[in-house]
Amino acid sequence: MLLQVRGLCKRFGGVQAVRDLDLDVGEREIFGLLGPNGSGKTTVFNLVAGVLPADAGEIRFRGVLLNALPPHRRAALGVARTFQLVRSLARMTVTDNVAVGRLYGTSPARSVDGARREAAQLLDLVGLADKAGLPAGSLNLAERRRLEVARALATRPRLLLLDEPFAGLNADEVEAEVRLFHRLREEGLTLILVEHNVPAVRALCDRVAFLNSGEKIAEGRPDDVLSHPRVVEVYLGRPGG
Amino acid sequence: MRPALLVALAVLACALPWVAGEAVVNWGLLVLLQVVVAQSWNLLAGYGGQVNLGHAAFFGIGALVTRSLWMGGVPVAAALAAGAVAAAVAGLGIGLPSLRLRGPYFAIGTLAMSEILRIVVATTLPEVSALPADLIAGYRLLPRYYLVLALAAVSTGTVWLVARSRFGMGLVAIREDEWVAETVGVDSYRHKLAALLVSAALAGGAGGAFGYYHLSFYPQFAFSPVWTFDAVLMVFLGGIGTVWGPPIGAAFFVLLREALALRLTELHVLVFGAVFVVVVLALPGGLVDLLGVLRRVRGSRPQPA
Amino acid sequence: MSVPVLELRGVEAAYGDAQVLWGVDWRVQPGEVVAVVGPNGAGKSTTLRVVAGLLRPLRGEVWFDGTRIDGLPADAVVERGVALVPEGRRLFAHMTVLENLLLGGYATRARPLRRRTLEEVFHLFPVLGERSGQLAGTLSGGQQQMLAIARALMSRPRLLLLDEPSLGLAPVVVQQVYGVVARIAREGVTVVAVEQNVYPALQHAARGYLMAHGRVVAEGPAETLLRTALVQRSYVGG
Amino acid sequence: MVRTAVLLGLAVVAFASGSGAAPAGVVRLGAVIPLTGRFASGGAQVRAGYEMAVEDLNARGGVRVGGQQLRLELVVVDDESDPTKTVSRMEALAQQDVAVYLGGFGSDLHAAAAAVAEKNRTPYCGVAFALWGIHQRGYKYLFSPFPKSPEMAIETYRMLNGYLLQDQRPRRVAIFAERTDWGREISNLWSVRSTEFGYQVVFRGEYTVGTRDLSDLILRAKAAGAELVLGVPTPPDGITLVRQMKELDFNPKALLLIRAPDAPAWSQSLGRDGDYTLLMPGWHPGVKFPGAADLNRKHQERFGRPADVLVGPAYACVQVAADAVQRAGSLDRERIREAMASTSLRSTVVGPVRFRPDGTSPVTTVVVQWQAGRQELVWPREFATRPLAYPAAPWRNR
Amino acid sequence: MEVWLQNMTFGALVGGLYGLAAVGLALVFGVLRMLNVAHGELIMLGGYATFWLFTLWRTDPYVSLLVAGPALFAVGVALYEGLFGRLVHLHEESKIQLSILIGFGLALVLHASAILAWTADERGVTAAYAGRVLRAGALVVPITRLGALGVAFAVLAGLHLYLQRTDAGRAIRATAEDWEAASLMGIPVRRVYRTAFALGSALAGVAGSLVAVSDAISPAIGLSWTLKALIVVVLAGLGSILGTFVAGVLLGVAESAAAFALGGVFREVVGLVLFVTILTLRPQGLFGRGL
Repeated sequence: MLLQVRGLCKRFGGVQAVRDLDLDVGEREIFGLLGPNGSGKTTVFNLVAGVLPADAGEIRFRGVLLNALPPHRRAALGVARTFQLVRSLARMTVTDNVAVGRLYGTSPARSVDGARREAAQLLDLVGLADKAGLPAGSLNLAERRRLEVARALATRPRLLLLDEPFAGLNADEVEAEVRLFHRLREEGLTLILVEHNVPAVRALCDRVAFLNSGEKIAEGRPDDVLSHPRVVEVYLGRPGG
Repeated sequence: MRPALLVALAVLACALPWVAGEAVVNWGLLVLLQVVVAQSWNLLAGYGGQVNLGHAAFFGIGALVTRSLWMGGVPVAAALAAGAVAAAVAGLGIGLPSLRLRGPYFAIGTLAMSEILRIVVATTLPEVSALPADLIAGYRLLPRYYLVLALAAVSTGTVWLVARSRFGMGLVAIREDEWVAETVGVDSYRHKLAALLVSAALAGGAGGAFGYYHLSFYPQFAFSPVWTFDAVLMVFLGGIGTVWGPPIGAAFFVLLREALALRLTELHVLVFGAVFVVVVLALPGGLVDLLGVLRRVRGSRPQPA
Repeated sequence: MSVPVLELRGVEAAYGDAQVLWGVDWRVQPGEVVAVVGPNGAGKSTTLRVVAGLLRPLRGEVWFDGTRIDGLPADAVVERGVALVPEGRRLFAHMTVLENLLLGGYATRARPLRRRTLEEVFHLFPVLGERSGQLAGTLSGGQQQMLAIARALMSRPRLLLLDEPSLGLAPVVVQQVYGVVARIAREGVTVVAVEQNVYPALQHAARGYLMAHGRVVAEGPAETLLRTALVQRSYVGG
Repeated sequence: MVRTAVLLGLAVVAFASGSGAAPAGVVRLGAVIPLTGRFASGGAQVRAGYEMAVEDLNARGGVRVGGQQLRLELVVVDDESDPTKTVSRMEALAQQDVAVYLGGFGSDLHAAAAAVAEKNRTPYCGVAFALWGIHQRGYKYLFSPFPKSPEMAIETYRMLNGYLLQDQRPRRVAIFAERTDWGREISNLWSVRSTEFGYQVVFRGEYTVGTRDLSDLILRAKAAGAELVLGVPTPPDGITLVRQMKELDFNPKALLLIRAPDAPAWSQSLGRDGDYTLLMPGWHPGVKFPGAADLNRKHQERFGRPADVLVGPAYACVQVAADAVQRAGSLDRERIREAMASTSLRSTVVGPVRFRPDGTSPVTTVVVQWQAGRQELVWPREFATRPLAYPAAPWRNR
Repeated sequence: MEVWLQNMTFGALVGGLYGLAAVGLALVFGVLRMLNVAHGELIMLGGYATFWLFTLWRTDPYVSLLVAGPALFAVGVALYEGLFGRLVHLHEESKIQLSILIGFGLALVLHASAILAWTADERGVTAAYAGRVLRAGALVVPITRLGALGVAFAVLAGLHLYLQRTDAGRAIRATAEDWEAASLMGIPVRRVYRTAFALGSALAGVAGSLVAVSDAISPAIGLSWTLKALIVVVLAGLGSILGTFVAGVLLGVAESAAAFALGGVFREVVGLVLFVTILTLRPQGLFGRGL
């Protein structure tokens, strides 16, 4: 198993955001985390990426216990992420946003110039090559989402956590992203994504887990989970939505 | 900045003592000293995004240690190095707790710590630190000037290098968004601490040079928050997070003030304040923008037929 | 046709150097519920910001109820009877529900009637009455959206602009929100709702605009527009 | 943009066109004085003294150097109460052929300035600082016709014993020392000298300059039964001290504060509570030295009151400098220094002036007292404009 | 024990002034996101207003508050229209930066002008009743200082009520939280900015009057008051008017206790150490809700 989560708990004040969660994600898997707003999906990401400390439970990545490691150490081990509300380094250029990732992460580039060259290739991959010299703050939302993916990829991760990668994208853009994620998996990456976009999840994920109020209520193949009666009840509100 | 211009400036700076009188060299020294203080502050604030309002503490420690050692007979180079190291150690002492604070809390927290240091120094060392008559008899401005010139070059070079390095990219990433920086693998705490240490060491060097330069001052004076505030003003005025903004800001700040002081006995502070406000409103991006403006004006001028 | 309550003629707008609207034309008749749909970056929210006075257009005209309002500051637009429920709701999180509502009725034209409006709003949203002393930031997402709409109603608008009212809400809650919108419309308030998700918006609107790349690319009855949108494959439905 | 470029251009031009060497026929005196910042109130008095002295001397034909009558020219530069600026501005003056430096105000600034003068081998005449320690560093160019701490400490007790019978004297002494080198110096001297005049220091407390609450010192001194309070507060600290003494109902028989009550604003700020306060400002317009009456008259014309207490010593500084230049017979700074060291003036506005090897001068140390809102000279007795008012009335009876 | 109590009482009285000096700064920063480093100079102007009213017409210093406050309100309006208002359209970081620079220049201009206008002498106002005390057992409470504390408290309570209970006050709070949303409520944001800036200045004026009564004023006092106010603002944390006042009082008490226990020279050190300690334990300040 690449990522192994056992008995994970997180509480904010009086709210139990994640409750006794177990997850297993294998190498080169694309795994989806579903659930209504406030079900704890993003909190799981924050716990795995290390920006929040867990109250209880274990997170193991390739057998290494992550719990006590700060986020940058996890990044060096190969955990990368994007953010639900996109966060770009606004006053750095698009190239440098990616180059930073290349200079840190699992196998850092030797020089800044080298990192920038490699960044240019990644920008090609996500289709931002023509914006390379602009400050990241001037991009629109969809472009910034792609920039985030490029930046995460630049760290040469083994596990990529994608927080609502399709939010705000149109059909063509979603399709392009889906193709990109398939390609990344072929190159050996494991992906975990939090997503509302049901068709995209169906098209992309090997397995999904469904969270409600911090608890996992279903896990399995997307079609099975999405037709699970409790899932239908809490999430879709009406059948076939 | 254009290399030719840079070389011209360097030649001018090196030749200054041979073409100008003592007073002009003295102004040059003050400008360069402020360049070091401003650059060292700029490194942490402009690149790392950490507004340190306790910078004077490092300057003061550098001045205190260097001067005590030097007046005690240690060669000035060694004393200066000791001063810079002492300032860096103080940076560690101040940085370890305070770098966990964010934004304005870091700013005011560091201000408070440097004020603590200033009051302690004022209390324990109230005696003036004046050079004895025999040292004054052998005092020469020239080595002081070149020392400060070298420090200004080193500090500006450091900022230039940092701006182009992996370390600098990491720092800027932290400035822009610390969470993001962490998640791509930047150890933000160590980066900030390293930047703080370099910043402190440079400020300590500046303080050491001040201790070597000044004939007679009260030790607490080198800890005055005014050193910090001047640095902040010069960096903001010149252009924060740029390599050339702080030197331009320092030159403008020091020279305009001195020029006015010699010409307008009563009104110079008033006029300086007013000119300062006008310049800030006219160039909100910093004096460094003026370089761009001049370049554009030159570029757009029609060529004579 | 009668005088439109809102009319945009060739509106162009930019953020800094980047132009995002390239000649937008809208005509909204009194009492209509109009949906504006389109992918992200189409300029829907920007158009609303122009109407509300948060952004000054580069070119073009905005007419409200027969007077030109482009270039007026936001507070003056509110005084004329236009209320915007902004994207992300933008509640005053550290203030109570009641305070948020009172601020909604800050406009001079609404203030004398504030007590009465408040009663009406509490009638429309009973949950807000129950929680009037609670800090707005502690409400649930759906309640926050209700409060945002209620706050806008406090200014007694004749035109209500909604920016992404269903964003981030579970489908059940979206139904509730649009139920309220329908009731508001029945009271005679004209409603323009901007949505990325075609279904909820077009289900509840009679007519709509489809925008893309800073322009209106299609307009018409909701049914037709829904098909157009799907044919143009601008969406994968939610 | 254009406006800014023009402004910057003007600044550069203004800077480049620096005023150069002194014109012929002029003896230039350079004074770096705090006119802004925390020492500005003292600086203003010093400046007035210099200006009036230069006017008077020029009206009498200036100074005679090598058979030529030269006019005195005073160049005043503000140092903003900042010792780094003192240094740079003194260097700028050095470039302008200054024959003699005149000092500013405040020991920080004097310390910096005296060292620059020493380095530039230019005689420096400064008043308005009582710090004795600075004279013990072997400086050759530093001269100060102003009473120093050792004299002040002795005269404090001499004055009391001169006025009061054995059984009236305020024997129990409290010293409130500000934490500065001067505060320490004089508080040690007050302690050391107390026993030989029959006094006992019952409380010594230190505080930092600029404090807003001195109640801890006052309460302790009161508890120790102090009858005489001595201190060297800055003006704001002095005002705070008097107010809090009143509030805490601490009524020593005598209160002597050096520096804070010097300013005419003292009684304006404190009203009757400022009365009875003793001070040792270094000079008083009531002294009957030659020229003092004249100075008072002119000061009255210009400022509406007799000369302030620092105006006299500053005036004397110019007298000393002019005399030294005249005797040197040249504008050579070394020769002026030699001449100044051998000064023997019998008639300045501060009385006879000659210098000891350390640059201090045995000038008359006066004690002044605020009485009915006026500064009255009470010591030495032969000049006294009023006798000592003692004991101080309790606060509530004023 | 009584001496301790006496000492603490003095500390609290001084601290009330710290709190009042800080509130104006906090209000301006909270609403406009501008740091007016010339705040201390505005305090100085308030002090001179009271001083001259007292000197020329024997106006009671507590009455002169009614002049100093409105006068500084007008000064605030002028400063906003002439200088600070030009920054409101900038984004937050530039706004803070440029407001510091403008405040610095302004502080120099005000300092130099004050010297030209009124000389650099230290001044104070001593009313006929100054120095009188109330007694509670062995404890003495000077009435001028008690009055200062009372006025400070009354002004702040009034401000608190204004901000909590009136439409104009709520508009200020709403603007502080989200100016764009506020403008969508029909709140004229620029007018609110101007009002808030002028209110901050008026509070400085009132503080200045009280400084003239219980402390001393001179053209040079600005920086030290700005620094003190800054520390109190951060100690309290943003977002609470009364919290700022309480933090000021606490700082005053802590300083006095320190001075008494450890000697006068440690007064400010202990205040600062306390400050740093609280900051590391509670980074959002004593009463703040974080930034």
